[in-house]
Amino acid sequence: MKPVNIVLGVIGFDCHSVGNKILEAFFSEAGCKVTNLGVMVSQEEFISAAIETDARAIMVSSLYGHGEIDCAGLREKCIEKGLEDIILYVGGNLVVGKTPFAEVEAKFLKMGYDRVFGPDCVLEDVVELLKKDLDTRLKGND
Amino acid sequence: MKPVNIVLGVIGFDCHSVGNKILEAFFSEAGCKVTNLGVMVSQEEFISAAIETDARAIMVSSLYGHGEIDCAGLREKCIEKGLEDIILYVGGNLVVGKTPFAEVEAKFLKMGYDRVFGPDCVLEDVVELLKKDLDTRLKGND
Amino acid sequence: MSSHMLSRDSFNRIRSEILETWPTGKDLSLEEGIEYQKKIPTAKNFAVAMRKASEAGETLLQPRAGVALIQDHIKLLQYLENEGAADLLPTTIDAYTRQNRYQEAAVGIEKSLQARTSLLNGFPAVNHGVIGCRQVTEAVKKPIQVRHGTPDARLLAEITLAGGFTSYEGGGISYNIPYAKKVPLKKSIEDWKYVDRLVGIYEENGIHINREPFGPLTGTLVPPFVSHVVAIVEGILALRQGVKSLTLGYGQGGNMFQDIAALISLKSLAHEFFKREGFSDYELTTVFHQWMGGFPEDEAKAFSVISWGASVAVLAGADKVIVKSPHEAMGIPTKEANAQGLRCTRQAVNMLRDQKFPIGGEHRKEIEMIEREVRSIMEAIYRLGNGDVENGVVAAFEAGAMDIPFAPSIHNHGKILPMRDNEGYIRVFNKGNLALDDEIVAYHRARLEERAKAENRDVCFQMVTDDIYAISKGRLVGRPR
Amino acid sequence: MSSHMLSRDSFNRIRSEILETWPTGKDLSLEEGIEYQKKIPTAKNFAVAMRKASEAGETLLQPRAGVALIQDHIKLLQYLENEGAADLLPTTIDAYTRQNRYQEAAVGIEKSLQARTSLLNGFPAVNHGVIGCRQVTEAVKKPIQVRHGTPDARLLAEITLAGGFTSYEGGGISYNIPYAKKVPLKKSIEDWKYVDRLVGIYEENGIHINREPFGPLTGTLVPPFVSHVVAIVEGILALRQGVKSLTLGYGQGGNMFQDIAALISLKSLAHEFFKREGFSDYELTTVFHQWMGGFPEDEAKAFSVISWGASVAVLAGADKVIVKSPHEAMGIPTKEANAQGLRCTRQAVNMLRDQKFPIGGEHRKEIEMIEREVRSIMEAIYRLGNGDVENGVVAAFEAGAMDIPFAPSIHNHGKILPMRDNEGYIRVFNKGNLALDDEIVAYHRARLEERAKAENRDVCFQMVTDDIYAISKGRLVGRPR
Ligand code: B12
Ligand code: B12
Repeated sequence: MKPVNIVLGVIGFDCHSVGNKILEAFFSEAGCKVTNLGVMVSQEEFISAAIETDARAIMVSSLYGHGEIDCAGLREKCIEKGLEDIILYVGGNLVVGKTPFAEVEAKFLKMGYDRVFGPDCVLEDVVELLKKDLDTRLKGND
Repeated sequence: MKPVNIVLGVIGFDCHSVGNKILEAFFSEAGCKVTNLGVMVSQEEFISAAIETDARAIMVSSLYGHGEIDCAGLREKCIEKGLEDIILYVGGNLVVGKTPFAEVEAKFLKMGYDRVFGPDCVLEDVVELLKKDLDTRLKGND
Repeated sequence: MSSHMLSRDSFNRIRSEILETWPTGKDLSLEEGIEYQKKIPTAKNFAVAMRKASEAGETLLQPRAGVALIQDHIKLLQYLENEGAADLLPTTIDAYTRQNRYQEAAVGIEKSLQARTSLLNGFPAVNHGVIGCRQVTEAVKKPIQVRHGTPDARLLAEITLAGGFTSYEGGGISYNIPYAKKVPLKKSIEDWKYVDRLVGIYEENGIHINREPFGPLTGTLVPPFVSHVVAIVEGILALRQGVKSLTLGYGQGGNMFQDIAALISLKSLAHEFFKREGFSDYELTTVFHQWMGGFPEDEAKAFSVISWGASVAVLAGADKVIVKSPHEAMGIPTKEANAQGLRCTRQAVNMLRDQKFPIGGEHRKEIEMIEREVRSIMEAIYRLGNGDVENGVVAAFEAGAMDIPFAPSIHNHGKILPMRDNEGYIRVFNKGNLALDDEIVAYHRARLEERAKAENRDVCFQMVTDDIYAISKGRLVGRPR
Repeated sequence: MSSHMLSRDSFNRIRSEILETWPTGKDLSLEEGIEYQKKIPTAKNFAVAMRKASEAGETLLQPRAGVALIQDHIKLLQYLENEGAADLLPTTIDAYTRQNRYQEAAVGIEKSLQARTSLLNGFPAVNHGVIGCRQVTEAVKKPIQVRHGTPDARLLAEITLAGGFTSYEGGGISYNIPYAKKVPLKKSIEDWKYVDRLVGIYEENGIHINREPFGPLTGTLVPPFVSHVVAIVEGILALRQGVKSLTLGYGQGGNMFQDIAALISLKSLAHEFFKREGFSDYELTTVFHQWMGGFPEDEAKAFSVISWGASVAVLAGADKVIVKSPHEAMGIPTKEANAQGLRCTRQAVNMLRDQKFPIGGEHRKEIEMIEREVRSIMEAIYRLGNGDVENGVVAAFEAGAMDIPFAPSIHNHGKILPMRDNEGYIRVFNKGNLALDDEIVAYHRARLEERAKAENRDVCFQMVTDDIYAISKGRLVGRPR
């Protein structure tokens, strides 16, 4: 993968920092230039960081259950700020309570996220998907 | 309870002896005269023992799962041998596999057992029911 | 009865008789069985798997499972090796076959076909014959064993070994006293001599077959020394017939320290007596059975019992653990429940495999206690048998010098009453005629008095009943209600 | 910042400010709260329950639970005390309230009403106010505690104590470093001084309120000495403000021997430092948290982790165990799943409660190791604070002499890297600036080299990652894949 800028962070008032540290290490290893905003990141902070670093993708984590509230509207705000093309991934324990993944996925796809991941996702697969999505966007831009 | 003769045993080729020993101790304590045939008792042995001891009730155990096969026909054989009035109780893990108790109960009631008990039955309650059933039969005989 | 290796002549004479007892035995060729076994890949050999586990310090997982029909049984086993990740597979035999009631088993197969579900509590291997067994053993990837409870298991052994099974559970005592009512011990031991000799013949032909005496007996408050004596005696009898791969078993008692002491002493005591009998060419491994008594009905609680058993198995260094399911209290588990038991166990085994359990002084004492108890009974057996274990053990059961608690057999005295002490160790409350010296008995008594004092009641029979129900009612020691 | 008891004047000044921060705080009367608490029956007092458990050698069970709406929350708690047989109840506070975002919490309540299910991850006690809290605490029979993760928990404390809760979790370090990003440690410690003083005032008025510093911190590979130091420091700070009932916590590490050593040393070390600070009039109890790191998704495996945690809690002699559910890896548990966790735990606790764990020589060594580590850091804290713990701990975090692994706070150095040794003990791989003497560090390193050798790789960062995933992937030590 060509070095690509991505922004990473845990949204809302979520303090779960372990997965975030692992994601940073993993995506860096995989060749991304990672801007890790850490935990407790607002939608605004994600967007400014993406603009500043000219990022191609934002990786949103939400573990603590408030994902449904915290993640809504990010796509719209991105478009507003001119990030029409940015890839939005979201992952973690996205809703309150054990819920069939298909339901969760549908909910977040509808919110405008490109891909949705459960806590059990295999990071190697995520990188593959990211490469694919980056390629598609590039072609789309041609 | 007035001393009443009962016959106890584990039907078929079932070797589970622990519950049987406990039932013997319990019913004796509760004032029954218990003829305990132990494990691996055939229908014929139950009936002869009941006739010999002039028993008012037969307590059949089946733990090992073949209850459905082993217990069928006992009521008919009792009637054949002149034990029209005898009380038949059956208890244990009566069928193969975890099954809702209502289903199991229906099956064995249909076979002609007066009462059906799961492995979790409270023995104190069983004695109460036995007293009640003995009373009813007595009155019925008047 | 003789305490030597069964001669080939006697073997052949018996063989021709027993093969006649059911059509599937007819024309069974031992040679063809041996040739067939030679083609089974080493990775599927049970004896090899046990040895390797022991060398690597691993604990292998094995469930129990068996249903009436071949295709269903195959699906069940494949599910357990794929979804359950079992290391070793079983084929549990139904209770009619165990009593040689092949006719009833046939009815069970018939009714199961009609009901579209198994009405038998196991796989009727004799009825399905060698061809049926081979369908099963060929359909799985893992080593596979016959698990049953058959006093006369000769035909079953002939058919299943020719059918590709590479391990066979049971023994002349452990598959009689807890499993039968009227079979004389002399007879079952004689019949198992045949089974062991059959395994010996396979061994002589280069086929490694694992043999596993059934450790837990009645599964109910069995003091370690009782099951150890049976395991050691059956081990000796098996080795005499040429068995080479032996797995001795022990059923979880519930107190962790006693259980660990039991498993450690089982191995050292077995070596001690095998050596005394002049054996040195054998492979000895151990198996730990998760709680074999009454289970709690609630599945969350059952999981706890399963996990605890798995933990102790690993801490005790067992080479294999036999796994229960969350359905245990209710009925034969579905394949899903069985796999849940396996996954719960796997988690515990893997979390604990690297943790070393150092044996301290307190603990050493319990090991020595078990050693004394076992030696005390074994000496009585040798004495009663004029130096011969086989004659001795029969005489010991007759005299009650050896006695198994709560067993159904009329050939067992049934006078021994076990009970838990204040910490949950299984002790002897009533020794009956058990050949235990007075010092040992006094020690047990003292420990029981401790409990009685703590519970403010006398040592009494009610305690035994309370102890029997304890685990299923959610604790270890049956305290007054 | 001062290391003395907050004066009543300062307390009152702060009080009037913080009560203004949300409408439900307005006009809150401390006197009325105290009067209300006086009417709560002793059987529902948390501090009393903890003391009694400790005296009787029992281990009490407590789940975590909290939902957005009052009625649902009551139903949940009643279910846990009836179906789950919990000994102690929680009220887990939602994450908006924890960050004092009462406006967001209000939105969460609104959305939960609409969705007819809780969209908040806890009970927003501030929004529900004293009246709401009293509805909850009056609806249950068991002692009930506030469990949260709030750096500034002053308003929450005022409302919940007046609302009838008799125990309050948290502390200035343990509810900041693992739970917040930018809150200065000085500030959170100062704010918790207020909370402790509030509890002290209740105590002075005859109301016994239990305080529980949060033991597990980030729940991820926390070496015992790290959480012990936090627990001891927070204990001292609480005692200074007049707290009398203290429960110190520890989160399961995974190696049974290290965990038992940790719980034993936690108590003795706490007494040692409390004495050094001149305290003698307090009740000290302990709480053991079942595995606080990533759980396996499979419920059968999760049950195994739960049961194992329960077992170690009992063997370690914890007075309380915090219970997880089989849903842990996925989401906030349903009430049914939560009760399953309780029943699984109860079974383990009851099976093990009578079993005594003798501490052998090997084991004694680990206890001494933890003692050395804790004393080493505590000395640094005293040194950096010129004899004062409060100033010292702030300075120690600033200097990295004290450091919590994987924490989100920017006021934590985050240089320390823990890792499991070959037997699963948590050791320090990279000590950062941690105030550990060279001998200790060398010992840790040697144990890690053992593992590296066994795994045929160098001691490396990958091991840390492997260890983080290990339990959720079904083992303890993250061996190479
Ligand atoms: C110990 C045990 C054994 C021991 C028995 C030793 C012995 N000789 O007693 C051994 C290991 C030998 C054994 C063998 C087998 N067992 Co078994 N065994 C158990 C176990 C774990 C406990 C039984 C026990 O002793 N409970 C304690 C006593 C006090 O309770 P109880 O027996 O249930 O009896 C009480 C009640 O049922 C009730 N009750 C019983 N009868 C009656 C009658 C009346 C009228 C009334 C009112 C009440 C009543 O009152 C009793 C006293 O409280 C149970 C599972 C469990 N319960 O946890 C399986 C279980 C009974 N066994 C089972 C099976 C299948 C077998 C085998 C066929 C092997 C196999 N395929 O797995 C063989 C049997 C071979 C044969 N020929 O019978 C199954 C039965 C399955 C089913 N029904 O679907 C069970 C349920 C396990 C399982 N889930 O698979 N077993
Ligand atoms: C450790 C832990 C804590 C620690 C966190 C310490 C810290 N600062 O990190 C403490 C104890 C402090 C804590 C607190 C809380 N926690 Co917590 N916690 C956990 C726990 C046990 C493990 C999390 C963890 O570290 N996992 C290991 C890492 C490596 O995995 P991960 O976080 O899942 O991240 C991976 C994947 O999710 C994925 N991923 C994550 N994000 C993204 C994004 C993208 C784009 C992709 C591709 C992948 C991806 O990749 C990551 C790396 O592999 C989980 C349950 C579990 N998983 O077992 C609960 C859990 C996450 N916590 C939970 C809750 C609710 C809380 C609290 C609100 C308290 C409460 N009410 O119970 C507070 C949070 C307060 C706050 N302000 O945030 C809930 C969330 C419930 C829900 N969603 O329904 C969980 C699921 C537990 C539960 N079942 O109730 N927690």
